[in-house]
Amino acid sequence: MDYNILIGGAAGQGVETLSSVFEKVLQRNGFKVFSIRDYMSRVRGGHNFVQIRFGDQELFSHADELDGIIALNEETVELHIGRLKADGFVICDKQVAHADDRVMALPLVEVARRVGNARVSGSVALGAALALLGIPATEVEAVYSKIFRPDIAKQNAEAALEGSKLVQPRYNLSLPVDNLSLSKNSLSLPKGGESILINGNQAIALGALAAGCKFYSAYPMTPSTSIMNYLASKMLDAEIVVEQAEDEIAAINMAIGASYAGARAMTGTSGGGFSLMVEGLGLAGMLEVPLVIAEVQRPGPVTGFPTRTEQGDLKFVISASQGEFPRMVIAPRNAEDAFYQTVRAFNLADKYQIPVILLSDQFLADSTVTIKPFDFDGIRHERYITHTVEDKPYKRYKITPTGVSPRVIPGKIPGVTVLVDSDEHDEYGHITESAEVRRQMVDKRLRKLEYLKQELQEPWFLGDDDFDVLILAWGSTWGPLAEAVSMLNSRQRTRYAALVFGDVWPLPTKLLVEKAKKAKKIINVEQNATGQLASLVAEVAGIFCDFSVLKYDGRPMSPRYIFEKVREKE
Amino acid sequence: MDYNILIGGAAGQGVETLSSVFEKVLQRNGFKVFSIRDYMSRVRGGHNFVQIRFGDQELFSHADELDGIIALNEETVELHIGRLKADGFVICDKQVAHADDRVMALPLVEVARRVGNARVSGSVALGAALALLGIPATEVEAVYSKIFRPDIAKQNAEAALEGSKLVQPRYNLSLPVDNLSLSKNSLSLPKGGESILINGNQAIALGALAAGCKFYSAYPMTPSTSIMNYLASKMLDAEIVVEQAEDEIAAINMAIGASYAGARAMTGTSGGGFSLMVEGLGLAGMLEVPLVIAEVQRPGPVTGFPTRTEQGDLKFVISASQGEFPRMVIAPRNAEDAFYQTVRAFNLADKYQIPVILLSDQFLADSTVTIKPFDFDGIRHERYITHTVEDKPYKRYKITPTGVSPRVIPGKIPGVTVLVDSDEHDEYGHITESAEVRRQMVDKRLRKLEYLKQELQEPWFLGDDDFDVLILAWGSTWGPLAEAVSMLNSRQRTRYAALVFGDVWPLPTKLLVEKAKKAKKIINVEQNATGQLASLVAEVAGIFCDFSVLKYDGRPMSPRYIFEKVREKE
Amino acid sequence: MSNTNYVISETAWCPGCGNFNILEALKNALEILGKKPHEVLIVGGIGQAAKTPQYINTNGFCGLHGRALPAAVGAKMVNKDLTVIVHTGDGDSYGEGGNHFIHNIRRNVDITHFVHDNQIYGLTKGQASPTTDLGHVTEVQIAGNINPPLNPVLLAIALGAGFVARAFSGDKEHLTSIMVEAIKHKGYSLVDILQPCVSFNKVNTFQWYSKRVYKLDESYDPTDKLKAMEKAMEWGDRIPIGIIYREEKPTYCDKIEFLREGPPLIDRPVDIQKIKGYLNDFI
Amino acid sequence: MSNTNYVISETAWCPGCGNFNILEALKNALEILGKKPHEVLIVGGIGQAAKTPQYINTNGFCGLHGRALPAAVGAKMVNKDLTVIVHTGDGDSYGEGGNHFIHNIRRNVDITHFVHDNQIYGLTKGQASPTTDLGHVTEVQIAGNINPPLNPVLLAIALGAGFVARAFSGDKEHLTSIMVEAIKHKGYSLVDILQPCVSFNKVNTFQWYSKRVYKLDESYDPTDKLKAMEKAMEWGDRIPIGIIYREEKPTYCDKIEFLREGPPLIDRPVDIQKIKGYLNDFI
Ligand SMILES: Cc1ncc(C[n+]2csc(CCOP(=O)(O)OP(=O)(O)O)c2C)c(N)n1
Ligand SMILES: Cc1ncc(C[n+]2csc(CCOP(=O)(O)OP(=O)(O)O)c2C)c(N)n1
Ligand code: SF4
Ligand code: SF4
Ligand SMILES: [Mg+2]
Ligand SMILES: [Mg+2]
Repeated sequence: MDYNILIGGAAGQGVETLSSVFEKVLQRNGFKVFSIRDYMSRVRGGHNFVQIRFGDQELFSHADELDGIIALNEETVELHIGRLKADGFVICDKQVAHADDRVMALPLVEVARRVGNARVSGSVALGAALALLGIPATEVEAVYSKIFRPDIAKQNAEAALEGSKLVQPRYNLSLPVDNLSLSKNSLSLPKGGESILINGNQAIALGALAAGCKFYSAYPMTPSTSIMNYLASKMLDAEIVVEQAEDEIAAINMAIGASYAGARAMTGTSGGGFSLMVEGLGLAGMLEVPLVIAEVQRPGPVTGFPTRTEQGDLKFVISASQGEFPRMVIAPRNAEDAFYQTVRAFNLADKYQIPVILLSDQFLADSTVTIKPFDFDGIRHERYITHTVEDKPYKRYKITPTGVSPRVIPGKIPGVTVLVDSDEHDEYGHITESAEVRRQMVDKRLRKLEYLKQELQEPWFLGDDDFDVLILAWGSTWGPLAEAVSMLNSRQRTRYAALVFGDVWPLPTKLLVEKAKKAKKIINVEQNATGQLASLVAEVAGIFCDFSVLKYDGRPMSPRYIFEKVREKE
Repeated sequence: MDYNILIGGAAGQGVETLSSVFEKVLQRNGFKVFSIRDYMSRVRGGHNFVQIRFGDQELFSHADELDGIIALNEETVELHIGRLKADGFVICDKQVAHADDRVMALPLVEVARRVGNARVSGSVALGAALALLGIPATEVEAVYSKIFRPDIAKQNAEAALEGSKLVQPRYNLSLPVDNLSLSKNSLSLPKGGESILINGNQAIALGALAAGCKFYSAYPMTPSTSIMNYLASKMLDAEIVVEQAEDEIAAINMAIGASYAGARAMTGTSGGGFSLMVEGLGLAGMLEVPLVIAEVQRPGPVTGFPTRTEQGDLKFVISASQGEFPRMVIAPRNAEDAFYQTVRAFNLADKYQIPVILLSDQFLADSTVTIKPFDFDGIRHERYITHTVEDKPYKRYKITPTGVSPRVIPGKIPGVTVLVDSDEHDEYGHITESAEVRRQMVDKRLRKLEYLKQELQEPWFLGDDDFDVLILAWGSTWGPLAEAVSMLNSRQRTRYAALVFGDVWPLPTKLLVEKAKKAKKIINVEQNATGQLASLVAEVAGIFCDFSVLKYDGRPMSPRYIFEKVREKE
Repeated sequence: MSNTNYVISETAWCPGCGNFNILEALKNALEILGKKPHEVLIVGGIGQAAKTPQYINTNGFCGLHGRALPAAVGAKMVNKDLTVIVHTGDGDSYGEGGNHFIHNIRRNVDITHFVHDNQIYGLTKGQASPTTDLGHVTEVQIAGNINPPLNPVLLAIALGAGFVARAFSGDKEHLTSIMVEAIKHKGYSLVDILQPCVSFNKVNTFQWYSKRVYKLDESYDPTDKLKAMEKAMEWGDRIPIGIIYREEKPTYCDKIEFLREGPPLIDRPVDIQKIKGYLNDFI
Repeated sequence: MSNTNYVISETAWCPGCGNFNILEALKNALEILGKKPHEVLIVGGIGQAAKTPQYINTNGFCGLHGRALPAAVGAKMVNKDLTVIVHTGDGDSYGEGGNHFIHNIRRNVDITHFVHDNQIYGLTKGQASPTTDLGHVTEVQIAGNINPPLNPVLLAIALGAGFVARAFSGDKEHLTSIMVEAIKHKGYSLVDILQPCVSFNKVNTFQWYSKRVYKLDESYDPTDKLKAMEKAMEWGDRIPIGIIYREEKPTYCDKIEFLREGPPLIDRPVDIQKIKGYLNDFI
């Protein structure tokens, strides 16, 4: 059982606040939530909406069909009523013109004014919606007090209460909530505490903090900025430097400087900023300085669609920067994965002394989901730092069987100095012109890539072993795809299975080869126009897809979209 | 018949000047010449050398074995005598210690002093070498007067004359020179005029001028700088803006601005600068502004080996920048190809309104070769510019079957304005948020890539149709490979053929598929460590190489190197 | 010619934003100068201000964040007949684009640079820009901005710009007249335009600026560089607006004969026989 | 502790180059300050000057062309115990790296920036740099440099740097003393060091500089900003060397309590239970 409510309006009308209150109330009532955000690259006007899907089972994706619409303006009704179920509802102000009997035109603004502030009309609508759905409004006030100052919180709560009186319950969606596993933990979590409601960027930011990241430098860029925002909010408490750089080039070079000096360091951006970091990426590769970079994709080329989603940068990030050096690229598949992969990224960056890129996207970055709280107890910080030195002078680039050289932090061992150089260098970090040393150093660096392969995580497998068609995907399409595969298989016809890659470079091929052998047909499902995973798979494993399901209009694929497109080709 | 002379010394000792005089004298005596330059990333000291190979047949590559060494210091003898043939010679000053009877220790400095300037001792050596080889010194004075002011030229010529008296002729290499085809042309060329002596960068620069390039902005970076230098030397005469930018980001954005405004525009750099141009590359792609970029590769990552050679940036340039857009990448195979491909690059950039990258490398950039003068009469400038507009307002991004929209130059049609935008835009260039328009625009841009495929030039085929093993290569390895294939086939054993790609993106596959089918074995020969062409071929054509011959020590592959490495695997 | 030449499409700006006045002033200035739409090129980077080319019917180039200046000078160098104007934000001009700002002042190409200086990153929702006041709290500068703002007017004068002015979007007439002078100036001209951002800058509001700005009058001599630098440093309770520094100097194109004389570069045919003659360099 | 702590390997510099004296002065300054090799980090970009970290036994970081400053401040922010010194060229600092120059002055991290200003791009063989004099002919600037040089000293003062000096590689003792002061200064300090490039700058030679430089004496007051800007503009027949401007102001780390107090950031353990508590934000 799940429901799907859309909240829409112009930028500046408070869609975002209203939605996050709604989500939190749902969460605290024990529901599982999955919401997506569709907004325009502007501050006022235009049209923004959030789709909040909730139910009693875990949700991995949004859906197209709507059970309800909360419309803060007329445009919202027009734009979305086509997707409303026959028995769905629309809540809007009575000023809004309509000719559909599913529309409930309520005196939202009037009530808000009565409460004392016309601007809380959204909360009136919220109260009405909750009442209609039969969801207890008990948590509303608590949520408001978490985000507003007391007087404003009170006003909004009152508005919600008044709103609830405008309608009769039509659904009865209250859930019995009791298994508050977390509250038994050291934390004192209120009701609903068995889940956290988090988006992909917050999960990355929290992962970075959990990994002991002490330095984050970035330049604002949608949709990556909220990583910086969350980290900044913890700057003083967690004692992490969060520095807004003058440009992305500075951002990455600062982070490399900080990492060289011994801090776990990270930068984040979207494709355009990453373009400017390309030389810095190579610097981390050549200096063998650990670095974590979050690249939160949006549709390109260049400025493209700043607030929308795409998986268009895969081939770019795996081959960015001149010359050849090891790097790792991980595409988190959901918020939980984003957290743990971020921690893993820091550990692998340190272990192999390489840059690790977290390749996320706007869909994952901005969609919120309820998941079980992250397990902090399993987190290990492995720094791979040496405190004693055998060779004098110290060989920063000592040739070793794995290619990884013992790392000393500058200033930490009296008498030992650490020299790094972006020119080709010898074991001491001194510039060389020698052909022989060059060969050894290239081999050393590339050997790390070979050893890195032992760390690779095979893609997630969806479906049963007994399948006809294999679907290949990566990153955030996991959610919609998981549901699409269930939908496809529930028909008892062609049987589908899927591999969803998280580690995309180096690309793990064991499971891929194994499953591809059994497949009668292979389909790649990607949020881009050229099928970048498919060409990577062709290159690396010699496996060719039979056809592609691609979407590149900036809007995320829904389970139904994938279902339809795949079925078309059956 | 060919000879191979090495001229070596410390940076600042005049190796470069001496070598270019030697080359010119050889050229004017009717020889075919091929020289490579091996220098260090420093201004004084260290060790630099030039290897001048010459003969009566066209030469495409350098060779390893030496017939003679002109050593400006002792180190040169030590470093290179191991490669000297048993009957070879070394010319050096008598101060140089030696214990090899091939060494001719001459009073070079003494003679130079006698002529009046100790610094012309190199010219004394030159005179001696020419005399030894039996090459008439007649052109020496003319060449000096072309590069020096009269008094210095005279002094050097005299030094050469005196030098010639120090030795007895051992060879007799004078050639009958008469077919001065070019001098019958409008130009008045002296003896030897049937050939030009040019390097890869000069060929690109001259190609740009021939294509009508009117704007070149760049930031200095070895080994691309000599493109800017040559263009700057013609700036006033050819009326081309040559602007040194504050950084590479400015360089590419200036060029895009100039091209938008209607000039043929170009920028040039090496891998590090290209890293900084990545966002600009995408801008040209998104705005659909024609642009030519020369990327002259050197070994990476990052600073790497600034003055040496590698083919390490193939995958980088074909996938650089966020999002998906059409581009073309051409890897010139020799100086002649570099010239014509540059002209072609400008024409294709204009025709498809895309960025075109010329992917060269230090080996091609700095090696000089005698070739027949370029054919200027066949050069056409196709601008594909519209002077009338049907739609009002003008649709800069009109959707068309080929994806190419009629291009108006701003300011040229009264009442018509031209709007371009790096955000996703509609046909007028206005920002859009529409999913439908987005889809259409992505399709439009990618359609250009499809149409572009009709322009592709198949790779050059070396060898006979009747082969066992197929070698795949790209760009400047063509020269050494051509000779290596002859060497391999002259043994009358396994028969070899090769495909050498010039157009590398999009990759033409017709000939590749055809030849690969016949091959018993496929080998890729590349100047990099990971076999980037091989993976591109795997990705695009599903063809996998059986083994690789790779070199990544910054020194170019010689024919013999390829021969040996291939033979090892027979 | 009337204002209606510069058709405006619906903007994505917030109601009350200072950008509207700047756009109006620009249109008025172009009208006063008698420019036709196709003779003008407006170049923007990325940001709210940088959307200006979208909202006026002239030639328009919205390039990359921070990179408006290089594109603008490239266009001007090859077509000197175009009136080239850059409209972009403080973040774009002084942050991401800082290096181009410095060096294009040195080049002195005849373009005009209007910076919509709202002392904030508008489009990305309110982070500190290089001109944000000390102590200004944002979601990133959670404890208040700790980096002293740079003074673009002082910087431009120090770097040798020949026309440096400050204006305020709230005084459209004054702004228009400064714009007219700036466009007329031969060479690079900078106008730093104080512009309230009603959505993200709650510190430097319309009132904040209105209370502080005062117009430089006749008694002020904008040709004394040292005095101008002193004047440029005035900020806080009283902020001078007007032309702070002015000096005629040869432009980039003046210094290169083939650009100075004759038709724009893009109108000259290629003399292929001349180029062919360069083969002589290689024999 | 003796000079021999800072072992030098063979350099790739030209005989007679001004860089040698700068390197010597640096070693002397470090010795005077009693710094041990492992306590010092020298950061360079790419260029001849930027090779300095290669030739001295301290911690060394040769990064990217133009990007020495961001790497240096990143390192200092996380380990305030390191003495962080940037050695790099005029092209690197003011050309490719111009944007970082501007904005790191604003940050005022406690690092020292020594620019080997040979008014030319040395390593790439002699193109004009941002400080090349007008009219200087090179292979690219074939008709002479047409872009007026930027004045780094003036610029730094205008941007609010707290320690700005000019020195001359030809006067090693004076240079050493300025270096000592610069390193001791709390916050960002700039020393623009005039350095002859014997190979590519045949205009601004050792003689050229020697004839022109003069030392500022006691009578000069380096705390008056406007006067300092005036002094900074002196260039041509007479070029002042010495500390042009000086002002104590809080550094970046001073302004952030957790950086100001306690051990360097890299020495602090991660409190995982505290981080776990942040889960509360999501319920
Ligand atoms: C390379 C790159 N980095 C970051 C961004 C994101 N971005 C867009 S506009 C902007 C700042 C805008 O501030 P400003 O230039 O002051 O303009 P305003 O919106 O205030 O008018 C940023 C950081 C981008 N588009 N490109
Ligand atoms: C991104 C990038 N662009 C260009 C270069 C080439 N490059 C190396 S050093 C240099 C200029 C050096 O000049 P300067 O900084 O003044 O140092 P100097 O050699 O004069 O000491 C340039 C342009 C590079 N290494 N990286
Ligand atoms: S966010 Fe600020 S600058 Fe942007 S349109 Fe709104 S008010 Fe104007
Ligand atoms: S080129 Fe100039 S700066 Fe470089 S080492 Fe030689 S003299 Fe010094
Ligand atoms: Mg702004
Ligand atoms: Mg220099």
